[in-house]
Amino acid sequence: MKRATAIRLALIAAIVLALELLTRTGIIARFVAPPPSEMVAGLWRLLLSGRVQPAIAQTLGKIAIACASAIVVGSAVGVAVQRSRAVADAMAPFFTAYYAVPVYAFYPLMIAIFGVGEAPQVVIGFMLAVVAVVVNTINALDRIPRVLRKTAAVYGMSPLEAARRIYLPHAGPYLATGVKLAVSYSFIGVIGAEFIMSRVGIGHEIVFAYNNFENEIMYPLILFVLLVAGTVNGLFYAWEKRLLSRRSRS
Amino acid sequence: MNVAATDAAVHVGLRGVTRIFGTDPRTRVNALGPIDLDLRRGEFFAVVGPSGCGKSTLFDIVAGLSPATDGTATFEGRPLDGRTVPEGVGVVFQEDASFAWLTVADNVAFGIRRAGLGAAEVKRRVDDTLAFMGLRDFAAAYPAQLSGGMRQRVCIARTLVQRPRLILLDEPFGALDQQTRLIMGEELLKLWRETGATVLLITHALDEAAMLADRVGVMSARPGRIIDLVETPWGKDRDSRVVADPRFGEITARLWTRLRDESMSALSQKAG
Amino acid sequence: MNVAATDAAVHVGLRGVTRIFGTDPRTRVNALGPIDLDLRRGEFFAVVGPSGCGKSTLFDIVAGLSPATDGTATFEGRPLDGRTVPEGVGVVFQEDASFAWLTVADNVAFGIRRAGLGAAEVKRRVDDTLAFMGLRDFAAAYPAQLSGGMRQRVCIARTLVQRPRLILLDEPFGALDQQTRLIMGEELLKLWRETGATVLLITHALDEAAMLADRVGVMSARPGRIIDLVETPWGKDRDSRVVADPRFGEITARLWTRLRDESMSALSQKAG
Amino acid sequence: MTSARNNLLVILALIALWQLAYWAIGDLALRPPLDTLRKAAALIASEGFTAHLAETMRAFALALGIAVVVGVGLGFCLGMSRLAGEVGEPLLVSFYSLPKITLYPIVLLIFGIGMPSKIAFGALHGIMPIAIFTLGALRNLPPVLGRTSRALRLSRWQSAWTVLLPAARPEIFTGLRLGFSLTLIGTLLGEMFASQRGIGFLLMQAIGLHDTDLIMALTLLIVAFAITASMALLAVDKRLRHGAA
Amino acid sequence: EEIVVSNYGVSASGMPFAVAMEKGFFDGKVTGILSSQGGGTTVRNLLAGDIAYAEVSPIAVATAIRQGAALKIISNNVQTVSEFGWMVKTDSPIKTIADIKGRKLGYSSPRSVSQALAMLVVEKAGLKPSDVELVMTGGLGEALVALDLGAIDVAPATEPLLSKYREKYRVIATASELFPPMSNVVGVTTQAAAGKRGDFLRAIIAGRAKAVAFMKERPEEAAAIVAKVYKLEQPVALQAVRNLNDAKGALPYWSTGKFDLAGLKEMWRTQILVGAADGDIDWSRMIDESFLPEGERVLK
Ligand SMILES: Nc1ncnc2c1ncn2[C@@H]1O[C@H](COP(=O)(O)OP(=O)(O)OP(=O)(O)O)[C@@H](O)[C@H]1O
Ligand SMILES: Nc1ncnc2c1ncn2[C@@H]1O[C@H](COP(=O)(O)OP(=O)(O)OP(=O)(O)O)[C@@H](O)[C@H]1O
Ligand SMILES: [Mg+2]
Ligand SMILES: [Mg+2]
Repeated sequence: MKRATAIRLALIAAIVLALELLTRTGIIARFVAPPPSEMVAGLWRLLLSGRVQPAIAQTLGKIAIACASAIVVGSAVGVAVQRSRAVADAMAPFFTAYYAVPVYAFYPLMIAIFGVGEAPQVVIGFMLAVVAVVVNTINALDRIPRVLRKTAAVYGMSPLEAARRIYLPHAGPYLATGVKLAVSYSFIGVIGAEFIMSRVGIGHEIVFAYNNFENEIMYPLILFVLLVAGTVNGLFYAWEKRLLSRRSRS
Repeated sequence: MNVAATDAAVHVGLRGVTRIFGTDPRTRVNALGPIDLDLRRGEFFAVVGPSGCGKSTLFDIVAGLSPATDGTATFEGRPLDGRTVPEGVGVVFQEDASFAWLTVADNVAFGIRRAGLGAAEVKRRVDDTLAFMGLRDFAAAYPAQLSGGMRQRVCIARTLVQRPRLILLDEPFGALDQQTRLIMGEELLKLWRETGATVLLITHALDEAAMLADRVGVMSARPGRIIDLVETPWGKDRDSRVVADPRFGEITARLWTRLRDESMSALSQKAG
Repeated sequence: MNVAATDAAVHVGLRGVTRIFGTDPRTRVNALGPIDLDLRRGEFFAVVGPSGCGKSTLFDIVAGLSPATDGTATFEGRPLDGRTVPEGVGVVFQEDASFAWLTVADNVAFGIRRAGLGAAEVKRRVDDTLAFMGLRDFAAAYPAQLSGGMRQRVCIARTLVQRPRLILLDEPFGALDQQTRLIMGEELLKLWRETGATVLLITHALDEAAMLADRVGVMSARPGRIIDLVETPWGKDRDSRVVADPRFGEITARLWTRLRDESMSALSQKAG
Repeated sequence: MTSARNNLLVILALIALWQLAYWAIGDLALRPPLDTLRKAAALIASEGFTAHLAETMRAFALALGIAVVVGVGLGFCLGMSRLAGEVGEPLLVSFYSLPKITLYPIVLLIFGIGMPSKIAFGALHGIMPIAIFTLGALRNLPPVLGRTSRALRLSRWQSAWTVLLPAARPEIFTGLRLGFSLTLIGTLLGEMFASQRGIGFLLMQAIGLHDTDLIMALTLLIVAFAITASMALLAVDKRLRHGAA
Repeated sequence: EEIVVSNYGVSASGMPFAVAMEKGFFDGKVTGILSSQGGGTTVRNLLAGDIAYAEVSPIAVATAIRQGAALKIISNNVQTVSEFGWMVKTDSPIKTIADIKGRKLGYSSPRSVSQALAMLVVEKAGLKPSDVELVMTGGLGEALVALDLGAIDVAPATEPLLSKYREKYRVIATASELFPPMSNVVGVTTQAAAGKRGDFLRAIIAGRAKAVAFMKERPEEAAAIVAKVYKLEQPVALQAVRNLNDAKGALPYWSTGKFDLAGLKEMWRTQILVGAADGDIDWSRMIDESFLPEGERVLK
């Protein structure tokens, strides 16, 4: 574990260093990407200026709502669908094909349903994330040994109680994959939607900087998204490891 | 073949019980029966039989976990509906059913806490049961930190703490090596003596059945019927030393002979 | 305690073999040994021992799957490096290791096809082995269509078809019920007679060891050492009827006595 | 047989849901199923559509090939070594959280405009899910398979190819199904940045001209394609599983 | 050899390229026209794609040049924002821009031309910014949905969308009636290409100029070509071409390439107005007129 973290950090350092060299020597033109050191400095300045704080707060708030509701709704739907093997099997191809829907073509529809506020972005983040959670919940529940189902029956539990007290706790570590994907997809969904239809938010700031060739703003913001996503993923990764460590001989 | 018993003495009663899986005539499986069997109140009954003969199917019916296709099954005089496990019945499965996300103490407390017992009473009962099952030092451990045998003991403790009047065990020591099984068997005997509960033990180990049970039911190959009922001569205070008794050899030989043919026929069934 | 043997007769030689897991002094586990043991060419050797005593660890060292921490292990006079399984050694694990994506025939052919044998020769050998293992009718079936015992037979066949001079089996029948185990044991004996290979069988069933082996090694609780070597008096053409022999009872009683204490101490170790 | 029937039932349910949504929301940004189907048929028959389709399919096929090879390869590299997995997985997942549009300038820089960057963009979307699923599949394989490989004296490469890959196939297939959809959408996105034909180009044109008919028809075709592929992959997987549970 | 045109196949600004391609006015020098998302993407495509010519908004070019991109503006392709108009539901009480007081006026996205024009409309109507609520919809298609829903009262639209929906909604004003010329689209090249590819660039500008003239002379034939490339109904295409040909104003919508410095400055000013740009810029230093015909060079 410690060794892995060290190697990971070393790897990141190596990549950053390589980028620094490539940009400093001009192999990557400054117009395309500034050196990482300047990105970090830029991010620092940007945060100090206070200019992007509202955008960051907005975006992270939207991501949190999208992600949390995707996890809640996704596991509920997953539990419901998984109760019938036939239903789960019949829906399987549709769950994966769902990701081929060009969501961005349906912003008008989003507006028609959710109006012209910030709601559509949350909805898009939610919609991308929720299916990943559903699919994974089904996968995770499929692994529940029959004996635990029988145990629930022995206690005379209702399906709901069984899901809450036995199935979901048992599947916890396996649900982690779904949670990780939910984090990824709510980031992608919310920020992606902000590119197109938002007045505020990191996505909007990035796309504005992109169009204005303000690399010293764009890259720090991308870096910021990476850092936040990395931190959130890291937390979930640690949580998952803790769950798993309880369940394995050290 | 079934030994008659008076109504009050009958704890579990099976009459003409059968079980058929599936409805399509081409694929349906005649898994069990017909079975006529009475378990007497307070007796230790073991069932042996070849693989796939319907032991677990029988077990599920007695537990109230699944319905008989035909015939009637009663527990304490009331019919089992095949959907709910009646109060007073404790079930231990062959597989490890401990809750990996709970500590040993929380595992054991699970059922009685759900039943709404006060915290103090829960603690007292859990502590007693853990002590009895030799798990006191592991109250705060998680199942993964225990050996397979200890995890099985956790499941037994979780069942016992509810003080069932009928204890059902489906090959509970299947995952253990032979030596550990015998030691666990002794603990089970101790428990049975102290609680006075009726015990139904399903096993494939003939020596285990011969040593532990008052009566051993031998099942035929599928569809499983009771083809022999063997009464053992041991007293209530028996332990694993009975294996040295010459009658022990006789009993296991009788079981083995009954079963060898049945096993052969079960194996060829599987191949078919 | 080890029976001396001339060099040519020694198929596997272990001298002062130990195994320690981990390097951190606080967490490291002394799993095995020291072990001194010679397997004679063509003998059937069984190992019994309490759970967790290091049987599988010993198995891995003899197979060349993992290195000894100390001491030397040789196969046919050449040292084992602990990374490669030497040619001539066949390994069957406790778990089902059949390849679910291949038919039974392809499973069995897997090893020899890779070795570059001609198609006709592969077919001949596979057919022979399938016939021998009673799997001929299932050549085109997939493992999922077979019972657990038959799948284990597929794994054994996959190993045998390579004609190993040393066959290693780690509780190969662990997943089967007792009756089926004995039947499988007889097949194993037949096989051993016909191939003349050396067999090392790890098992926790004492009767199985007593019936099948020429010599039975009894291991102590962890770190496992050989605390007893029991020679059986059966001839090469033995089968499961030896269980009726009075000497069979003696042998199992001796094994059982040796093990009861060890099991107790293993159980309390686990608790510790 | 019954699974085909169930799939059909789901399709019917989805269409019913779609029709209901149309009745609820109206003509604004939605078209009813039947109209869309008609429009899609007309679109397929329309002149020049095959050129658009061929353009996208060429890019998509290549992108998918790359995504599969790189994704499975990456999954294997990280899945066969515990350390590599621990080092690599968090990096991969975090990187995957980045909206891919932010990477367009970099992709453009490396691959230039046109086909290569379209392919790269598609592959970029598909690699990660395939890698993550492959990694998970390998991690969950019973250890006895690895030991068996060694007992059969297989080299690392032989073991990966002849034992681990087939054994992990069911979960890898789930990754492939997801990867298929995401690579497809990635390729279309790539076409929306710069192209002169292709399905992505048509879609961009439809969005720009607020041509809801065309948007719906194109989406229907895209999704139908993804569903068909997903079903085909499922069917192949099922056949290869030979009745295992 | 390919060139890049922002929103080709969607935006009216690129129509002359469709005509020039179809009629062969480029003498076969141009093999394909890449449609690119506008603004930053087009400029990036130009720079990274080894491409010599792009049509893009002057704001994007000016910003890129300020950030150090080696670009030159070589032609002024669209000189007005005549493609813009504002529509209301047919039953709306709003008749002219004077009626928008207290109403909701839509625009596509922040710091876009549509936002700038929305603010100018308010100004033109003689109202204070606080008199009208400006609502962002994300895109122009989305604006129409929002209009239908009643989320906004007035929606912006551009040609050919404007012509397409003329029947469904009522146009209350067009930009050509309201605003002075503003240069909306320019042709650009990289400095490298400017040095080496003079003939090619001249051919493109000349071919495009020929197409602009053709569209004036033969609107029906031009509209037929546009209808095919832009996937429009013939009458809608014709209407769009006519509207833009006949838009009143000091300058035509499609220019042959001749620069209008005042229009460029005006465009920059609107961007400052919405906070998308700041400071002054010197357009003449970014412009290279050498690829225009002698007679069209107005700066020197
Ligand atoms: N749900 C089911 N549907 C169809 N057949 C079933 C079902 N459950 C059990 N069977 C079949 O019924 C027979 C009896 O099964 P059961 O599990 O009761 O056997 P068992 O005696 O417990 O075997 P084992 O010793 O292997 O545990 C088997 O042939 C099995 O395949
Ligand atoms: N990789 C390892 N790292 C640390 N400890 C190990 C490892 N492998 C085995 N051990 C420990 O070494 C001891 C011997 O293990 P081994 O698997 O050889 O026992 P065994 O005799 O085969 O037991 P069983 O009968 O349960 O199969 C056990 O205490 C086990 O926990
Ligand atoms: Mg059973
Ligand atoms: Mg072992």
